Amino acid sequence: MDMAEDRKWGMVVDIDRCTGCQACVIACQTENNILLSTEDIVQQSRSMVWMRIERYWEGEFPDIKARFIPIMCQHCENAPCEPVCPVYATYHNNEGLNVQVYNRCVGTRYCANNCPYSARVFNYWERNTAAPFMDLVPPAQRVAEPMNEYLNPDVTVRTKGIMEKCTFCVQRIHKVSLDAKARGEDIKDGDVQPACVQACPTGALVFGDLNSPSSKASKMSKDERGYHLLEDLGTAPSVTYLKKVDPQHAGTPSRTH
Amino acid sequence: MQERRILSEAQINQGLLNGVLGTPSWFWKAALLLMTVLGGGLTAITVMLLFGLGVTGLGRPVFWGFMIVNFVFWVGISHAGVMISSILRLCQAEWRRPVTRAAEVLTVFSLATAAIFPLIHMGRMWRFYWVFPYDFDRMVWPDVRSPLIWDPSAIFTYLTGASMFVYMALLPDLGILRDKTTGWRRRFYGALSLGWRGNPRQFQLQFLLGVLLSGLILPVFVSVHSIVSWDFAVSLVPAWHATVFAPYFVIGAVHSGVSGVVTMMCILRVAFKWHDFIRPEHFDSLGRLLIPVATTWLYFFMLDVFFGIYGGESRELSVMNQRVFEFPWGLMLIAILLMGYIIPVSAWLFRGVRRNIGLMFILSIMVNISMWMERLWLIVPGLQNKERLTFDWQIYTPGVVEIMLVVASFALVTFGVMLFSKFFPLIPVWEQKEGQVLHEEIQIGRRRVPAIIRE
Amino acid sequence: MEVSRRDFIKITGASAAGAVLFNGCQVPEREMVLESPVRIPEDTINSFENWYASVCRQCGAGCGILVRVVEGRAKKIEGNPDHPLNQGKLCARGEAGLQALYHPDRIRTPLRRSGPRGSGQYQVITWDEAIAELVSRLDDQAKQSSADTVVIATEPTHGLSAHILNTFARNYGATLMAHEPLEHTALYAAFKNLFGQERAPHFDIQRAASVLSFGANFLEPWLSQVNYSRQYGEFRQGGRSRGHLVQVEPRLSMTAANADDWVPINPGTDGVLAMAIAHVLITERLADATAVQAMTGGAGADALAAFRPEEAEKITGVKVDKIKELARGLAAKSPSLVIGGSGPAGHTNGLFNITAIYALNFLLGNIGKSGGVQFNPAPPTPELAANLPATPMRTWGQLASRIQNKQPKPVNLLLVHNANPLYSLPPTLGFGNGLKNIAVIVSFSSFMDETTAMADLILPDHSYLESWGEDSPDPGVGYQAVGLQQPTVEPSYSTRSFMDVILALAKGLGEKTRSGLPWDDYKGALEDIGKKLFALNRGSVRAPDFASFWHGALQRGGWWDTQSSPTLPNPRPPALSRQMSLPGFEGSDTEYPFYLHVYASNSLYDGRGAHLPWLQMTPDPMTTVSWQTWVEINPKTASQMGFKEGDIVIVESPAGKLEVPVYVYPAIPPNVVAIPTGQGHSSMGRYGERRGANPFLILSSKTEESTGAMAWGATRVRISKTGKSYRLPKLEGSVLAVEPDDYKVVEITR
Amino acid sequence: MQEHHHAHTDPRPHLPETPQEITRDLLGKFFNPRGRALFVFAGLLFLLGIVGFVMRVSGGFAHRAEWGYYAVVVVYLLSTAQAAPLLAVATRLTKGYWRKPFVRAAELFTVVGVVNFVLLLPLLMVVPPLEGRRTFWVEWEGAPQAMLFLGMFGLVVCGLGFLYTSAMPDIAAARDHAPSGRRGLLASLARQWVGTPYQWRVVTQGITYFGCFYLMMLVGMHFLVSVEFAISFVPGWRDPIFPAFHAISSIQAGLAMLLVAMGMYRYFGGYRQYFALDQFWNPGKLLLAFSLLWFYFWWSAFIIFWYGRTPAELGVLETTMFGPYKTAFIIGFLLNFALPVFLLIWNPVRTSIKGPIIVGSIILVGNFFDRIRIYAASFSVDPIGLELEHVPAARLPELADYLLFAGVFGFIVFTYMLAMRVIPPMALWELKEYQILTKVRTLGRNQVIVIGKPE
Repeated sequence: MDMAEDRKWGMVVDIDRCTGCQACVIACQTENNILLSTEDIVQQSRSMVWMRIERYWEGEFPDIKARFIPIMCQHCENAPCEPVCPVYATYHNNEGLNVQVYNRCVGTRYCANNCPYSARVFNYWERNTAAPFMDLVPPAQRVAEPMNEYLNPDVTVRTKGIMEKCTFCVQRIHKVSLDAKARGEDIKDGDVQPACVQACPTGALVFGDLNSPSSKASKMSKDERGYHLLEDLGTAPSVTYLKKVDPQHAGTPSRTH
Repeated sequence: MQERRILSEAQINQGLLNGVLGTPSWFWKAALLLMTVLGGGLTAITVMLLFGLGVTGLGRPVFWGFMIVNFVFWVGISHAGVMISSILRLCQAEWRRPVTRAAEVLTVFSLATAAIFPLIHMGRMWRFYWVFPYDFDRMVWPDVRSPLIWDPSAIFTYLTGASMFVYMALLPDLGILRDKTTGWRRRFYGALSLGWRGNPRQFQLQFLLGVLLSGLILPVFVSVHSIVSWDFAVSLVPAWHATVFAPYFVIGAVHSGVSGVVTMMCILRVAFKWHDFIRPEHFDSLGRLLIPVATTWLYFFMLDVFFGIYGGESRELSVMNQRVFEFPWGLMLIAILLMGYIIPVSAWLFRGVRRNIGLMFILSIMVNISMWMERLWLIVPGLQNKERLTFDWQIYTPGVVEIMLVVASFALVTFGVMLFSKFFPLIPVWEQKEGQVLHEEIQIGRRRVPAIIRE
Repeated sequence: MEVSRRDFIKITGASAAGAVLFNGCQVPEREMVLESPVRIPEDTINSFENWYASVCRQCGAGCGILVRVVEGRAKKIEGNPDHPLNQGKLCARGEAGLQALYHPDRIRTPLRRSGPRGSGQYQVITWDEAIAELVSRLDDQAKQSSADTVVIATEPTHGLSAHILNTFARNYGATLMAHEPLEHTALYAAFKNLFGQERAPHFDIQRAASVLSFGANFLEPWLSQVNYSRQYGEFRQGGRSRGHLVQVEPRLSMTAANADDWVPINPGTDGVLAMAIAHVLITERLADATAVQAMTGGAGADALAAFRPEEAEKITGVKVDKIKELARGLAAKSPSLVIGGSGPAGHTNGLFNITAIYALNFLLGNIGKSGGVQFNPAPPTPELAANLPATPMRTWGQLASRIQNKQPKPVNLLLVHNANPLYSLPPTLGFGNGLKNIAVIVSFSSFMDETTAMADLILPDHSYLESWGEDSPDPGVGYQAVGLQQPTVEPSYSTRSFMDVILALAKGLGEKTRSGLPWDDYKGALEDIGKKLFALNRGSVRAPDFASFWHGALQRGGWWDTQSSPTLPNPRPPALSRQMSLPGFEGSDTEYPFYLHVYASNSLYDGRGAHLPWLQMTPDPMTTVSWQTWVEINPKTASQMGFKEGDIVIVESPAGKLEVPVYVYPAIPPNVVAIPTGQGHSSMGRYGERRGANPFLILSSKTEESTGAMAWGATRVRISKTGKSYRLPKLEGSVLAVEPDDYKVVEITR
Repeated sequence: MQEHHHAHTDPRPHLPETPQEITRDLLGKFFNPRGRALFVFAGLLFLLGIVGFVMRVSGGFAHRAEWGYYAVVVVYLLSTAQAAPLLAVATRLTKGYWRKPFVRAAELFTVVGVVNFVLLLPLLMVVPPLEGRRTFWVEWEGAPQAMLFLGMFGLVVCGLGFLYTSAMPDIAAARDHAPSGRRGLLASLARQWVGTPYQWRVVTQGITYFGCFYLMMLVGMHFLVSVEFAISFVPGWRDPIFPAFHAISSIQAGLAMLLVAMGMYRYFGGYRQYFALDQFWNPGKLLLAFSLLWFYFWWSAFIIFWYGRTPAELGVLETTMFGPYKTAFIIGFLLNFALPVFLLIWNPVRTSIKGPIIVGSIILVGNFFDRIRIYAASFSVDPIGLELEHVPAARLPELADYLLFAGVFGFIVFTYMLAMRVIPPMALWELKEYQILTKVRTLGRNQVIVIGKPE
């Protein structure tokens, strides 16, 4: 990408809009060929989710609240996961993305340890049902033919032993920018929409180029409700969260500012 | 040195080479047992290869577990050899002589074993060589910023150094063996001994080499475990991100390593009936050496704990809280302190204990159990309560595969040392003789005071 | 336009280039060296894709979808930005539609039972045989003038398909019934009474200043989830002042979790609360005077004497101050909107509840207002206006008994499509036991659900991504809109669309049956409707000739006319009932201490999604549990009874018992336990069957008094230990997720 | 056997032939010491120091930043003079035969502690209240002051006890040979020492215990000082290894201090024959080791902060290393690590007499700058909150500070020389023992020195 150097993709998550409906989670699943989190995988706390909605309780019955927050890879400017990878399987590309290179990954899982957001998921299990001894795995725990028909041809199917994480749907970004280039235009704001953003019914997710002042994302990221997750670690995330609004809430002061 | 019996060279040869020239009755039984355990380990690895690491107890966010703990533990043990051989050699500690070889061999095998674990622990272990600067079809070099690149370089340097150490110290004995054996073994030892004749020049060269290697290997010795510790310390994981880790790990390594040597000496003394060579006085000195080592370890341990709670940052506190008050970590902490310091050190204060082989055996085992737990206690809780996203906190329980591998690792080291003992003497014959030659006593009034020759 | 060499490689010969790079036979440009491994899979190959507009059938809402098709395979379902209902958005269930299409356990050919019933032994037959057999059987019944022994059971439907079904049934003389477990009968009855409309009104949430919801889980699967969620987003941060949402409900549902205020209430007493609010509104002169006049017959507050807040507090458990606060809040924040949902409706006094709730809108003057309750015009053509509402459970009960004791007439032939009564009707009705008395059961399902497993003849339907269809959404969007469903991929198997089969049957059964159904296939029927729309010559798609109109309509996913100003009803305020009606429950509160609160699973809904692994793995928003059924118990109760998470307990009602693992749920009253629907299939494909438990099995057969709708809130249960335990598959970690005080994950402001 | 033998034929001190001669010679030197000019000069500087001290105190305790350099002085005394005795302790515990001539020289430094104790007191008034800042003592107000006070007090007491016990026999000897004028004081100090076996056992035991306690107290004191005066002043500084680094660098400086002192003894004190190569190149080796350790401990902290890259940690690096006090840090780094190591790795330097002395003096300067970059910086942080708001600007010392700097020399040298005039500056009995325990034997063709090592 020629004009890519001055581009920095980022997302804004309006927690006040998010209802926790999980549409983004499944949209992500369908777009990115993520291994199905079968029952035992979930039980082993290895859910294959690039995007998860965390639910936090506050108070006690009857004065109890539940808070939802969608958490995906924050594509940190100063990403703790990057320097620790011995094989450059994850690095920062020139569009501000923290990209994961599957075929470089050897699965040391160091990046995942060092990710404060636990945004990275690891392929603990063999997913190829044709692999030897896989018939020992009960059918309900396998993705059987012809379900491979819906796999997205633009996204690698990861094998066992590989780390993966949210890519901001890099394949969509590049498709759009190639098309734009073919048309000889620049990418318009809103042209690129990761699956989660596209699906989100309440419009809680906004994606765009943070470097272009006109883009909706960059405008919203300057909102006074904006804050970054675990800001004090200095990871400089590309994802901005907009605080939940709660008239009843005293608004506990937080350490980030 | 009251227990020393002056032995003839023949007696020394005969006594020290009994394991090599003849085979003790227990040898094959032990070998068989160990090999079955190793078989178990191999099966475990195969299963991991086939189904993926899912067969372990790891998950999200606890991505590292028993295997890494075990890796750290064995790297720790491997610090015994250099500690004993090189440092004591430089300090001209007389009592080191019978201990050196065994310690060095232990170093080599434990380090080799340790090196296996990060490899099989990788998601795609068949790609392990990608961490080496080899880029052919990938067209990308390893990232030198990653501690996982520092690791292999440090470990393999150390492994090379330690092996050279063993070999260098082995030369004179190889000469003896060559002269004492026939047939293929003679040719074998002959080739290895590099034409050793034992003339003064050779001895002096060999001595110089020893001093030189000792000096050169010391930085490696320190760096290895420091780098291992940085695997953890440079990350942002709470309770890992502590500056004290490097020296803390190193001294802990020496603590467990030297204790490991003690255990081994006890076994050798009994197994090979080496009562004349491995004598209470040696355990005495090892015990005395262990007291300051253990104390320094405790000092760093305390520093780590203090600064864990210092400042009351929730991310650190939650981990420390879990480590102290939650099952099983709380009990583990007590066990670590009791078995790692309080019981053994207070026991070692008494000369009687230090010279009691049975007690020393038990104590040294105790220390290493606690050191293994200490590594677990250090590594896992930080991952379990990573950061303040309490939603993601998870408990780690090891899988059968992991436990099998840990057991197998112990078998592997023992087996390696056994195999070594079948081909080479575990106590350097020449050092024994040298020690006997250099042994001196001085008459002061009515007392005879043991003395050393100022080299 | 200028395309550099590299782009050329990327766009066309990318895979080849990638291979070359990967083998490293050449040293490529720097960027490629560093990025090639990233770019090869994701970025350099961009598949050539087609997008087809269609309609989602994962639930009744009828959202518009776009299907991404690459090389004849559907790859992704997204919302259709053009469609007025969901405007490009979609829910989890809609996204998961792909798996319904490519499910390994789809029924791939017509089948005839070869073994005993329920044995699952079938033989493959051709479509001609299948149709012929069915026609002959129907013909026999007709000849024996016992056409009324034929029952056709489908899901509730409307529009053209409803028209065809109605006509067919009428012509042939068969009984036509629609089944939906969580039926909206009472709700629609209330709409009819209050607004004089068959169709659901349009709730203009996005423009409302305050919303008071009585158990209406409009952010979850209820009526039109995506539409309501989209409006909710605007309602919160749409630029105008932030709307205020209050949720009245026994359990903190996902909707309640998003409310600014959650008011726990005793199950089934919502109506009383609504009346109490009305009482406050009237006494404090906050209500529309004329409405008050009309609704109380001039009596004013005295008419509602029975519902004084003090009285209401005793019954509902909601404090007097709270009641007043709610009333004043509504009055203060106008336009306001009061909606009631399945919770209050699913009780023996459901109609009373719902009526009382929606009546508040009259008092608050929300009717027809922007930001209030708006009405939907009738669809543009009579065919599209046709409607086949859910048959109340009471009627199903009657059918069951008729089947069982063949009185007044037996049922000889049962045709089932997209309905699974065997799964979702309470066993106490005896429907299941009766099946043996039915000579032939024909299923059109594409999956082996419980009912299909008992079928003698299976004529598998297309997946909705393979077939034609149409939907004018109900609830609608306030103006006329028709969504068009078209095949996006070639049918994978030898299946046939249900409507085509019906038309084929009609054809085979002769002129009488065929009258009014002139078409050979559903596509033809659809095009006729298209012609009528074309003739209107208004709305979103206009064209010189029909062909281009039709293509335009299909391309945009339908036809709608925002300007359509058909006559909307202007309902007169109803008279408020003066005496209260309280819910009845099965099981005494001494014997069965807990209310059982059954709610619709966010992903599996009423169980129709259980066969899709993606929906199975979707974490429940509140508990984050997936692949399982659980019973939610208040922490205090749990600790008193010695339950902890994962303990498997027996939940027993007068009707039956279930074994379910416990989830300790901090936001549910101590005397209520909640179980989600959806699981517990005995047969639903490899991913759906034999997991979790089916709460319908322990529901009493109590019905809503006046409408006969299923009262799924009217059951009480008791709970006992089994001693067994099980690790709940959940996304949530090992501790109850509560944020540390000195560092909030979800930061909150006023 | 080792290569430097032909360089120096006999590295040992040339002691007088008989014990009696040793006594006579040394006591002679004791009763009429040299260096009166230095003594007076040091006294003057001492007074200057007092003036600076008074100025500081009269300046009030309100502004913590002003006390930065004062703290530097206190900590510097703690790190150099008060650490010097450690070598006496360590070598005693490890039975280093080359210790004999300088143990007393080392022990005498304990008296400087008395001065430092007084200097510490005003500093206690500067410690800010606990609330609103990171600290160990959760809400135990006044704890830091109390602990520091007790710590320093205990340290000084242990030190004096250590000195007194080990000097007891010599004081007695001096008493017996003293001219009438000086007998009184010595007699009162020596009590009824006649050298019965029991008294000897008391002395040897006392030396061990006081020694060990002194060691522990010193390490503890370094912990307290580094935490209370540095770490807890800089928000976000969570650095477990810092106290250890502090102790290590202090031991290094103490060693340097001792080497310089020995140099004075040899060249100006008239003890030339007692301080031979042995007494310089053995400490030289240690100095090399500790210079390396200095870097190791500094680096272990640095890499963690630098790799972690969290704002808090970068703030700490900025404050104490690469910010306003850059120069001080660089000088300290060069003089404490780079230069010493570079010099000492050369055998000609290390195995010489002047070499270690020069390196020692370099390190004494370096340590001073190192303390500046730590304490001047941490004291100038204001306000002390939970997060570092801005990196404080550099402060230059004021007149009072310069007077104190001058005073440092006086504090050390004056008090030391004062003590030399009361207590024999050479350990007579140790030297005699040494004389008895060394023999020359012939082994094979060459002469070797044999040293007895009583158990």
